[in-house]
Amino acid sequence: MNAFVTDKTLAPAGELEPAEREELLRVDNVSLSFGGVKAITDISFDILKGEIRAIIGPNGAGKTSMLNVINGFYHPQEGTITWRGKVRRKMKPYEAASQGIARTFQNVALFKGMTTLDNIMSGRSLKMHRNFFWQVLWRGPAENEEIEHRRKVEDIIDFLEIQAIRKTPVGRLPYGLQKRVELGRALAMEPELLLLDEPMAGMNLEEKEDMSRFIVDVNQEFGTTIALIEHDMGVVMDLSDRVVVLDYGKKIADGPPEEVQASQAVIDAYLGVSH
Amino acid sequence: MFYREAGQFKTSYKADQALMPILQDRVGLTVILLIAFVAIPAFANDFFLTSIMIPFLVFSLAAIGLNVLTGFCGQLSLGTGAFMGVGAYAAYKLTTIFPDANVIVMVLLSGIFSAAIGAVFGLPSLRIKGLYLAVTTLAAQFFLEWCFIRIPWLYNYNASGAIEVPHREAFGVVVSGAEATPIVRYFIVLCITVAIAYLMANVLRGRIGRSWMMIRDMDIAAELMGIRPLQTKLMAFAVSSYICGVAGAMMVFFWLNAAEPSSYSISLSFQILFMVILGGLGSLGGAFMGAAFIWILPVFLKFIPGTLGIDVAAETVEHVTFMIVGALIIFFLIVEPHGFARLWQIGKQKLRVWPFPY
Amino acid sequence: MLYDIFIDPFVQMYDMPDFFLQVLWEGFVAGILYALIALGFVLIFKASGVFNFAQGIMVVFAGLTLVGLNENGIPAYLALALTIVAMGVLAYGVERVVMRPLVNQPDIILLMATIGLTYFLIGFGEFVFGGEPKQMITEQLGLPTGSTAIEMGERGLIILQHIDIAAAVIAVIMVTALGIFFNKTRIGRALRAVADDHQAALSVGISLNQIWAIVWFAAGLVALATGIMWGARSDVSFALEIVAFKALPVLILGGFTSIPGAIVGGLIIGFGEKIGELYWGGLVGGGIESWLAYIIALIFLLFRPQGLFGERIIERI
Amino acid sequence: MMNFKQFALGTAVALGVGLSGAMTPAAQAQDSNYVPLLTYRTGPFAASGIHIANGMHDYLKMLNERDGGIGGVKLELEECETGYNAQKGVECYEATKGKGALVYNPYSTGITLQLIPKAGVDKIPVLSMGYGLSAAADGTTFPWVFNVPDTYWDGASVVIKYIGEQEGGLENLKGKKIGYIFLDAGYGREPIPLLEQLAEKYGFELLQYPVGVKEMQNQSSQWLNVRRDRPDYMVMWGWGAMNPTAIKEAVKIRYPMEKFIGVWWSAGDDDAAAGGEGAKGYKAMNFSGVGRDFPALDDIEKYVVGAGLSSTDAETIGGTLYNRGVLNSVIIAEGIRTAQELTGKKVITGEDMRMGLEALNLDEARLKELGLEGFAHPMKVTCEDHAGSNPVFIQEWNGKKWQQASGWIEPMTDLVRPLLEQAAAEYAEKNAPWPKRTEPCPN
Repeated sequence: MNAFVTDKTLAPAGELEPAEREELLRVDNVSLSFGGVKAITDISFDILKGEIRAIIGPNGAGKTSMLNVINGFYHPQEGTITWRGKVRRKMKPYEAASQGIARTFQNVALFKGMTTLDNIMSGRSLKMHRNFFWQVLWRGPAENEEIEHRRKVEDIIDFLEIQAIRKTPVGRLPYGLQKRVELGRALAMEPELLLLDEPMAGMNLEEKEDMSRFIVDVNQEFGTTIALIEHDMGVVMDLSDRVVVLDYGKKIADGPPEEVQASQAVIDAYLGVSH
Repeated sequence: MFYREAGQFKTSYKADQALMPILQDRVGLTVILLIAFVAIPAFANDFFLTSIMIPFLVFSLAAIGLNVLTGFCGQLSLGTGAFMGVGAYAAYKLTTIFPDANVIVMVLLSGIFSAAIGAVFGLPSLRIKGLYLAVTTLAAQFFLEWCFIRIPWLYNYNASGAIEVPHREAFGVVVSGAEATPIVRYFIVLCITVAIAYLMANVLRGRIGRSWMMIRDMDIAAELMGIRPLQTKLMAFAVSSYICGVAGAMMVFFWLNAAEPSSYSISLSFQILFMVILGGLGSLGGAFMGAAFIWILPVFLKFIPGTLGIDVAAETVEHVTFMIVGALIIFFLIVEPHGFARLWQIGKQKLRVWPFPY
Repeated sequence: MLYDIFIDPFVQMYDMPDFFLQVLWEGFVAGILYALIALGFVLIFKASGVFNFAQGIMVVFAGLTLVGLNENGIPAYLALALTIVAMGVLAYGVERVVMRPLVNQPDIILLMATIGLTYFLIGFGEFVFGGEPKQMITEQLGLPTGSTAIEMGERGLIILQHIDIAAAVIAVIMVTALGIFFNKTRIGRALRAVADDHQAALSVGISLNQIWAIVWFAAGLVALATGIMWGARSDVSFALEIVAFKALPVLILGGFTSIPGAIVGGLIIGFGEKIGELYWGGLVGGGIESWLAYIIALIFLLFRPQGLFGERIIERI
Repeated sequence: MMNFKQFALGTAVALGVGLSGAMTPAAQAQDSNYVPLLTYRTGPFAASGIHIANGMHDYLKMLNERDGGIGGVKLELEECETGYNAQKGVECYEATKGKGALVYNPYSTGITLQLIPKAGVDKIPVLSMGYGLSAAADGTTFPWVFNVPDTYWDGASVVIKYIGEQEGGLENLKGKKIGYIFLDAGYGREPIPLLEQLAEKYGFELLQYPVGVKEMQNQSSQWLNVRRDRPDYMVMWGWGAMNPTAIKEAVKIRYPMEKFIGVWWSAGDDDAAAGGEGAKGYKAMNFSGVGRDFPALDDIEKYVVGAGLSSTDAETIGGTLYNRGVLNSVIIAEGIRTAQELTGKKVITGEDMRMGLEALNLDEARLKELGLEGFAHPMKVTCEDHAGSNPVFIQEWNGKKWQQASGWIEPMTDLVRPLLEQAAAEYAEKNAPWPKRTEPCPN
């Protein structure tokens, strides 16, 4: 089971207290707008190494935009992002990926024409290096590299219990399984920071339980830092170490789940008190 | 019943990743290769070789080239004809500059030039997508065609404005020019096509092939997973153009013997695109099936009435051929938008359970 | 060299203003015709999302039907009416046989289907009316054929073909009529609803099939008008097909869904390629008209991927 | 990973379809002479091609109907549609050559170029009557290619000579501007070397206006350029849809039509008619009869068109391009007849046909015998000269039909011939090793 654990995880991070943890990513005063529409206004928060950080808020609060900013898909007009202690310059999404940020998507964004196996293998793209000429020949280095990564992918397939759909084109899978494959694809990248955009949207209770278990396992066994967006408050309260709450592009609360739950601003936002 | 994969257990990832994990497919391929390499040369006449097999193989290769770009990487191109032309003109220039070099090597090298030009015209693909990109590839088509006409250096200042394939020998046999026998030309075309098809199958099942399909299926997700869109797309453009270039060079060197700029016009681009779509986007085998259909059907329609002794005016045959091809394209798109390759898979599915469908 | 590129052309324009105006006029007329073809594309794309490659061929097909019927002894106006009927039948047939079974297929499949339709129409048109180019029955239709020369200073002359003027007038009438049709009629409103959102339109009880047949018919009428005008300028044959490709860069400039875009785009391409060819083409051996339009469109797209009138695209995931 | 095995089916399909296709060109009739006609009645060049095709077909068909063929042996005719497309042309060639084809008339410079190297290998002559590769007139280098009665270079020299006559002598061409508008393909470019040489010699300025194959029907830019440059004469090398469009555009810019001269391929009746009233005065070169006052044409009407064996109607007989097609078939028929006489065989082969064409001697007496007196200038092929550089006349459009407007004008053979030989040598060098002539000379 530990076959694809990176050796970056020295201590089981989950057992450390927040204060002792090293900061992985910090967002400072970030604002983002499209044309005249402000999607995010002056938001700051941090993500500590090894924690599960939830981002919640009503629809249209700017949660997904926030994730897009973190993995370099949107570029904020103002503010800075600090990644592992260094202020990040404006970067392309693929650069963020190569620094160890992986994600899943609100609406499943699998590669529909490919099988489950190929989808997860695609997560290994950054780790494979044989160039075109080796690939053309196949026999030898390219084949060996493929087999080596196939092993790791098979570990993930075992971990997520999706052996039976290994060779099925993902377009034919039910929604819940697609979400699971998507998680597998992100895991195959061996990320330091895993961004999950509504991993449990549209799932039934049983599926949610499975998914929650996978998330906790990933966090605890491999020490992967996770930032997740979720609407199911129960799940959020159970899973997360800390929660940041957004509303209309602004941060209205930040802290441990219990604290946030009690905050008046959050209750207002969810109940729709007029601004 | 006969096509069963059950019971064929793979004991290693290596075996599971083989090109043809299933025994029946391997047998089938062997039979086809035997027919192609032994039976056809032994029994076919000149007409069959020069007017059916050689063009079929050349077009199959071109369709594989376009399939890499459109079928696997999702970038629609209408400039295939021009990229084939670049290969043809490059091969012509190479073999007239180095008359003693092996012309087969020159044909293979010529693809590099079309790869470079393909990559240049692939640059806009970073910002332009879908049908808009298709229209911009028309810029490549018309611009390159204009170059073939207006840059006399490309055709060695021939008064005719056409490239005429010179007599060349390789390995002691005449391989190009009018004296080259159909059988020799057939073998060269067959070997190059089969070799490139095999090598492409390798690329497509590995990391690079996957990265193309990632761009095709969801370019944004691919980028967020570390795929560099520009590099990946340009590589697809280059590889695709390389293959098309080699196909274009073979077209003039081993099939037509001479080519005017109009040989590489927009209608060639469409012809290849039809082959790819009807054969099945994203399928190497489909490229062969599409090429067979689009090339052989009109030849068939053209010469059948004469053989049957029916006296039909030549132009009527031509008009009817156009109608039939057009109608069949629509028909097949309606019946199976994923092409012959999908029909073949469905067929295999049926074979798997035959004769007990339930 | 630099002088030839940057100064000489403008000196020429200044020296021969009558010629420059003539070039502008030719560009204008060419632009109008490109715009008309593009208009047919836009109509269909707006309503069904189909990139109708066959629009160029429909232009020839309409013209050919008109002339072919007339050749077989049918009086011009009756032939015109019959051609309109034929375009209606074509629209209905296309909707029934091609569009309906292919609904919800990816863009490229629909595009290919229209290319298949192109082949079919070429074969069918030539099968029925013969493959040789034909003369447009300009006079029989009551269209003007003469020309007017406007003198400008000494030796200066601008020649205006009456048919070109008629083309411009008809184009304006068509665009206005389409504008009224879209904005003032029930079907027009339904069309716009479909263009905005298929699902929503369906849910308020608009029949997509009916709408599609109507748009194809409208595009067929535009094609007929274009075919007459273009046929009068040269002749009617499927060789025109290649000129019809020019509508594609026009669409890129104007956007696939914008009627004003098609017109402005058409004029930009028309002016651009004529001026480019006549003042700069000579520097590289001429004939740059064959690709200039595409390069203009390509460069334009690099800076404004959404086209002239399109809105800025925000990518979402 | 499924992809490669689909390759399997692809080839299988190809084979199945293909093998049955391979059976196609099987039967070879032994009691007739087989003449394939590579024609085009579709595509952008159909306007011209249809008339040529009808003329070619109808004359040979008439021989079958009236005389029972040539020398008592029927002709087996087969049209193959090329659409002026080189690929399809080669396909037609491959499909028909196995049936014992005697000669090929590709009617496209592009297809001709593809067939020239094959002709010697497959032993089937190519007859490109008044088109194709000018250098092929050199029979020593190109024993298998015939381009009677004239090459394009002969034609170009005649045009300049005629213009010189109009100006009162070639020396008066100095300082004049002559515009050359041409189809931008091998065909239209062929005369340029000679025209350039003439321009240098006589001191006129040659202005070139290429018309791309795709732009044939949209020539407004070219003619705007003509308007700006104001050339004294315009010479046209056009074909298909290019001709009527050019004439219309010339009328449009009010170019003086009497100073506009086309090659013999820009001499179609429809071409000129497209210009309407304004086209009056347009001129073109010609070497085949004008009108239909020839007994042989009456026979065509009687035996072929009247009998419903042709795809045309009686009205088109006598058109310039129709007559051109007839002349082409006369040369084929005479070639076959000569070959039969030379070999004593009734059913001949491509090799015999080559000899027949090389010994072709179409003199006035023979033309009269054929019912075609005055239909063409007498022509004779020699082993060295496969074109003959025969005289050409100028015809003028009077608004309704063509009328002969000059006597026979001799080409400037002294200029053309060295150029031809030089070009032939260059061709042989570029296509080394070009086979030396081994065929015996029948004369």
